[in-house]
Amino acid sequence: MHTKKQILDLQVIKHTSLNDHHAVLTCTSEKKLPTLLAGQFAEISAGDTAGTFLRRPFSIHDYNKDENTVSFLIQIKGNGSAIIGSLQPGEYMNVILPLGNSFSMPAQGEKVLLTGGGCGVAPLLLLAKSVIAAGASCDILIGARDEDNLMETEELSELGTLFTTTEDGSEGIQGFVTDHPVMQELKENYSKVYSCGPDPMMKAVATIAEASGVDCEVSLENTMACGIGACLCCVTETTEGHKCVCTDGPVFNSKELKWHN
Amino acid sequence: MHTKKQILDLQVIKHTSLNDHHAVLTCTSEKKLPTLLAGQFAEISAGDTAGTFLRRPFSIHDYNKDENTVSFLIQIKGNGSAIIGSLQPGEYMNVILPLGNSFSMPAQGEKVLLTGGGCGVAPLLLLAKSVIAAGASCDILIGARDEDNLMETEELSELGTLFTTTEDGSEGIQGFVTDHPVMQELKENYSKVYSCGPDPMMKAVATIAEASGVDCEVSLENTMACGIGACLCCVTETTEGHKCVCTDGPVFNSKELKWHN
Amino acid sequence: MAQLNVNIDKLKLANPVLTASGTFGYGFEFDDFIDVNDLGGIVVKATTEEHREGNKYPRMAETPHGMLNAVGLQNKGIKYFRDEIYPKLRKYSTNVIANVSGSTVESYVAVAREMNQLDHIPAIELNISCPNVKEGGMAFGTSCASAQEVTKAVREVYDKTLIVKLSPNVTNIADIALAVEESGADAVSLINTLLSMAIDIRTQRPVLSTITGGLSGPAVKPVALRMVWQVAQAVKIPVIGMGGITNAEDAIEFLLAGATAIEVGTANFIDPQVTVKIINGINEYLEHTGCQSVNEIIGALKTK
Amino acid sequence: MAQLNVNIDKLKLANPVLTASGTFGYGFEFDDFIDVNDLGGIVVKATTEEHREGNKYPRMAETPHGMLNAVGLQNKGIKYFRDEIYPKLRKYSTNVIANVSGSTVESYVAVAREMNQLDHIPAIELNISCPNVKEGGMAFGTSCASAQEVTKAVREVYDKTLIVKLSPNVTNIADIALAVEESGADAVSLINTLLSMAIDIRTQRPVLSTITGGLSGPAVKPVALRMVWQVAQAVKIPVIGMGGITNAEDAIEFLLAGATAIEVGTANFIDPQVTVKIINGINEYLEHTGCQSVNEIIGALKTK
Ligand SMILES: Cc1cc2nc3c(=O)[nH]c(=O)nc-3n(C[C@H](O)[C@H](O)[C@H](O)COP(=O)(O)OP(=O)(O)OC[C@H]3O[C@@H](n4cnc5c(N)ncnc54)[C@H](O)[C@@H]3O)c2cc1C
Ligand SMILES: Cc1cc2nc3c(=O)[nH]c(=O)nc-3n(C[C@H](O)[C@H](O)[C@H](O)COP(=O)(O)OP(=O)(O)OC[C@H]3O[C@@H](n4cnc5c(N)ncnc54)[C@H](O)[C@@H]3O)c2cc1C
Ligand SMILES: Cc1cc2nc3c(=O)[nH]c(=O)nc-3n(C[C@H](O)[C@H](O)[C@H](O)COP(=O)(O)O)c2cc1C
Ligand SMILES: Cc1cc2nc3c(=O)[nH]c(=O)nc-3n(C[C@H](O)[C@H](O)[C@H](O)COP(=O)(O)O)c2cc1C
Ligand code: FES
Ligand code: FES
Repeated sequence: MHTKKQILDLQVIKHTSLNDHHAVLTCTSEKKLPTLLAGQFAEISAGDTAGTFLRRPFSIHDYNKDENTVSFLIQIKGNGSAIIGSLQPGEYMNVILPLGNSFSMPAQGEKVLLTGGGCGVAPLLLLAKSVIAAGASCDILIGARDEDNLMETEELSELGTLFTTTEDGSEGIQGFVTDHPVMQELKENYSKVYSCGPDPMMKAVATIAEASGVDCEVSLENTMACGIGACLCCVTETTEGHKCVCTDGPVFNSKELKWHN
Repeated sequence: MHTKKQILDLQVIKHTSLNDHHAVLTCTSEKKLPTLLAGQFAEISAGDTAGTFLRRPFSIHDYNKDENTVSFLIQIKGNGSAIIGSLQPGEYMNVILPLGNSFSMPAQGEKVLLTGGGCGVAPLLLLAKSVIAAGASCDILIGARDEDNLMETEELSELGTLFTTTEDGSEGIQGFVTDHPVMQELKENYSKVYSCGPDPMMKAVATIAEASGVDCEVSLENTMACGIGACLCCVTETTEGHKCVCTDGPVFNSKELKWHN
Repeated sequence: MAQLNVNIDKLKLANPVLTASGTFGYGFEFDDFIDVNDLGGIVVKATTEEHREGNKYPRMAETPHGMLNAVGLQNKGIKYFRDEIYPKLRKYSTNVIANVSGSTVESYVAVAREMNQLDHIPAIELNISCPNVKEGGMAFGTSCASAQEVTKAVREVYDKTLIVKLSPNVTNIADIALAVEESGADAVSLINTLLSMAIDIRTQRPVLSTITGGLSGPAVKPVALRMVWQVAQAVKIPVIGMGGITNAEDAIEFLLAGATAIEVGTANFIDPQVTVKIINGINEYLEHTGCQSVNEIIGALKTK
Repeated sequence: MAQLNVNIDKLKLANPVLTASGTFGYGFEFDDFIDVNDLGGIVVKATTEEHREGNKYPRMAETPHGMLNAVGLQNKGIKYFRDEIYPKLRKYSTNVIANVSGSTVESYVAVAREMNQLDHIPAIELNISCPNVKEGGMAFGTSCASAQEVTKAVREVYDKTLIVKLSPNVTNIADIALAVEESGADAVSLINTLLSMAIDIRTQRPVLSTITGGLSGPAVKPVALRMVWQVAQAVKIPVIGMGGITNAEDAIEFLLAGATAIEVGTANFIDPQVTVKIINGINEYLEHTGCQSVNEIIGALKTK
């Protein structure tokens, strides 16, 4: 089923600052939002200012059909994310959505593990909600540099058991997500692992999952010019050659990928 | 006497909308403003947005030494002036000032005529004040398309007798400033004429002034990249060859100029 | 409504707005946003003789009002195009133009010969100007002799409208344009991307996997416009202009400079509906200036 | 504080930051904003044999992140420079480099010969790349033969550091660089402006009085960086890089690509203090990356 992509002016209705370089923007639209799936993303315009004339891709963080709202978790990295991430209630952003494929849903009754690193938690909120809506359940494992960068913990802990790791040990287990005990018994507890975060983290998670014989879906990032499959700038190496992260992804089964080093 | 040019962040303290495409911005500075003379200008940054990475030149509209304020009359033409002209109280603009030469002052007791067309009234307010401060007096003749585009009439009428023309006759004499009766008796009434406005208007005023044997000073515009004499982009043809409007001008004695057609 | 139709050789365009190869996929990618048939035509992504994986990633970098790309002609080759893509392209009633690329004269000829058989492809754009392939590509477009050689060879096997796409990375683009005109080109299109580079100072590495790439977008517009004007002065065949066109004003600049039609590239990424807005904007300009037809402004630049 | 000093032939620069000719006047214009002696050196505006009025106005147009200029080497000629300007330039303790322009080999030689006599001018930059003069200028920089001819002729009369400034409007800039290296140049600087154009669609006229002009500013940076990298790979003499440098990051990109020093042009118009900020930014980068000297990053780009 193809959902028609739309260009919309979204109005920010809530700006929640998570820490000094992350914010969640909740937005609404005059027009009805198209159905948005976990793992999909939007191409957001930062306006035509210095060095940001191309759009920037951001995952769908949350989507509420009844309230007609969508939210994004924005990490402030450069100019573009700074402009988008500082939009205030009442202000508008121009977006194209929905873009990309989505995470595949577990069967009813299955239990899955969601793993996220840093702002890789962005797509996990809607993913957890969707897993539950599909009649499955999940545990959630997120890691970050420190306590301050563990984000959306309250929201996530309502959707499944939340495990955390921090590199400095300020919260949860000290180390990377792969150092967490739940990663040692994947096969025993989960039918599938989902992962979103920095490449090395996803790679490490996928390696363990593959070794344990558990399916692993990862959500990739790449530099994108169009987000709609027109420019071929966002390819990743797969077992079937170059594929576009924006249309063939951003979600891939880890076995499809030839991870770069 | 050379006043050192400064780069300053000015804070807008008042935004007065004159009509739908003109505003006066009154600004102050934490640092003491340098002395600003009538006819001088500032190079104002519009930020690094689409098509406005170079600064824009605007005349000093008013300057109050005691209150440490400077104001600009901004006509909204393109992107740059739209950005600058919509700055609100509390917002900042980065400026370089003072730039350019200035109008020469009449001797004590003399009476002069100030003529302005459209947003060419911009430098006339401070000029009228300076003329009075120099112990001379002035009449002021301004013209515009229509009543709505006759600007700063109240302020100006406090500084001298104000005459007006409009092309559509909605206020004052119908026609151009040169159609006004005061232009017929220049020699009789004035020791000097000053003019700022569109080229054709300044040219017409200067032609009458020269024919009447009255000195005429005009304030030119030109496309400027630097405003400080470094790029040589802003030349005008004079009897002594190309001169820079930004440093040799913007004020020229009309006799120096070889007006272009 | 002013008359917007123009002719490029035998090719009849309902309006002068085309899309630039490599920036508009095969058109399908834009079906959600516009009716592709509203355009004068589309130039689809490059086709080469063989399947090409293209360059490694990263393939993209943003620069001040420009973007670098190093796609490297990724495509599945002419056979796949003919068998799998072409049938789907038949749904469009507007002109579908193929962009033909290669690394040897023979490979250009092989693709052109196949394209000649495809009824629904009324024209090809011969890409002798791609800076992102090691062998051939741009090299053909940087000397008169090689541009001539490949144009002549393709002309022999291709009967329909032959557009040759020129490289801006040359000392005198008008000379190359004259050379391909002489060799039988029915039109020229320009510019392809400017060979460029970006460096990530944190990693001290080039941003692109290929070190250098091609610059496109608003930044190149002034260079493109100059070249279109120079070429339009030099040749008698129609000129298709492109490079940084982002709105109707930009498009009109190219038409005034002598382009009979224009292609929109990078701007499609920012606004997938931009092409239709440009068509409307050109119409408004013509009505505003009292022109009956777009032909009245083509090459109408006043330089005296 | 890291060591910022670099050498260009016999020329010792306290840091690699110079100003680009035609964008910094004679330095005096910036005395209010910075201490000019803080810079590695300044390249003052072009000097020709005779007085030149330059082109008619308009001479400037803004484009997306770029500007077009058509100044046309306005200056009062070498005699005026020697008698009136040079004495004032003596107040600077930093390197004052003259930009030498002309329209015939003889006129370049005439200016270079005079410059050779001026103690306080330790180097000249031979401008064989100005796109804004009808005769000569850029033409010299667009073929190896003519670039070689003028460089050789000037080399014969000029004993101090001879920098040749290259035109980007060529197919292969490395070839031209090699040609001038062979002809005795001590260094090359690049890029001059890209030949470009802008049109006012309201008047249907070119914005510039000269129809075409030279593009500079951030828009050209990716092209400039690619050319500097290509030339640095090709020649043994030092390369001075420029084109769109606006901040320390940009400058560092050029140093990594192989430039021994850089020139800042258009950015001076936006921020007259930018050069000093760039020097500070380079120092911070070096300290941050643990380099003792700027020489450690020159040409340090990792491409493997
Ligand atoms: C499918 C997808 C989903 C994403 N979802 C989120 C999300 O939910 N939340 C979030 O905070 N970020 C997300 N990102 C990353 C986000 O797009 C980049 O952080 C953002 O584009 C940076 O823009 P900038 O202007 O702030 O930084 P820039 O100044 O452009 O660059 C800063 C740094 O970020 C890198 N970068 C720039 N663009 C991209 C890009 N498109 N992809 C990856 N790296 C880039 C640059 O190489 C540079 O090192 C996602 C990326 C993709 C591809
Ligand atoms: C010394 C001087 C003093 C000035 N004082 C005032 C003033 O007090 N109030 C005021 O409203 N305007 C003044 N101007 C004109 C003002 O600088 C321009 O209107 C402004 O730069 C336009 O910028 P923009 O981005 O809005 O328009 P753009 O989009 O850049 O251009 C819109 C139109 O304005 C023209 N233009 C652009 N830049 C200039 C320029 N530097 N000079 C002349 N025309 C230009 C363009 O050719 C174009 O036709 C002055 C100009 C000069 C040279
Ligand atoms: C991502 C990308 C891919 C491109 N691929 C091709 C191509 O396959 N064949 C071709 O002739 N030109 C290709 N080009 C060049 C464009 O068709 C066009 O000539 C150039 O981008 C200038 O136009 P623009 O500034 O409007 O984008 C590509 C450009 C981009 C940005
Ligand atoms: C207004 C202006 C005038 C210039 N005049 C000269 C000149 O006289 N001689 C010269 O060699 N280059 C001249 N240039 C080119 C610059 O020195 C420099 O090569 C070019 O602008 C690229 O650098 P930038 O992008 O940092 O400005 C001029 C550039 C500008 C913008
Ligand atoms: S970003 Fe253009 S194809 Fe993926
Ligand atoms: S604007 Fe640069 S010299 Fe006048």
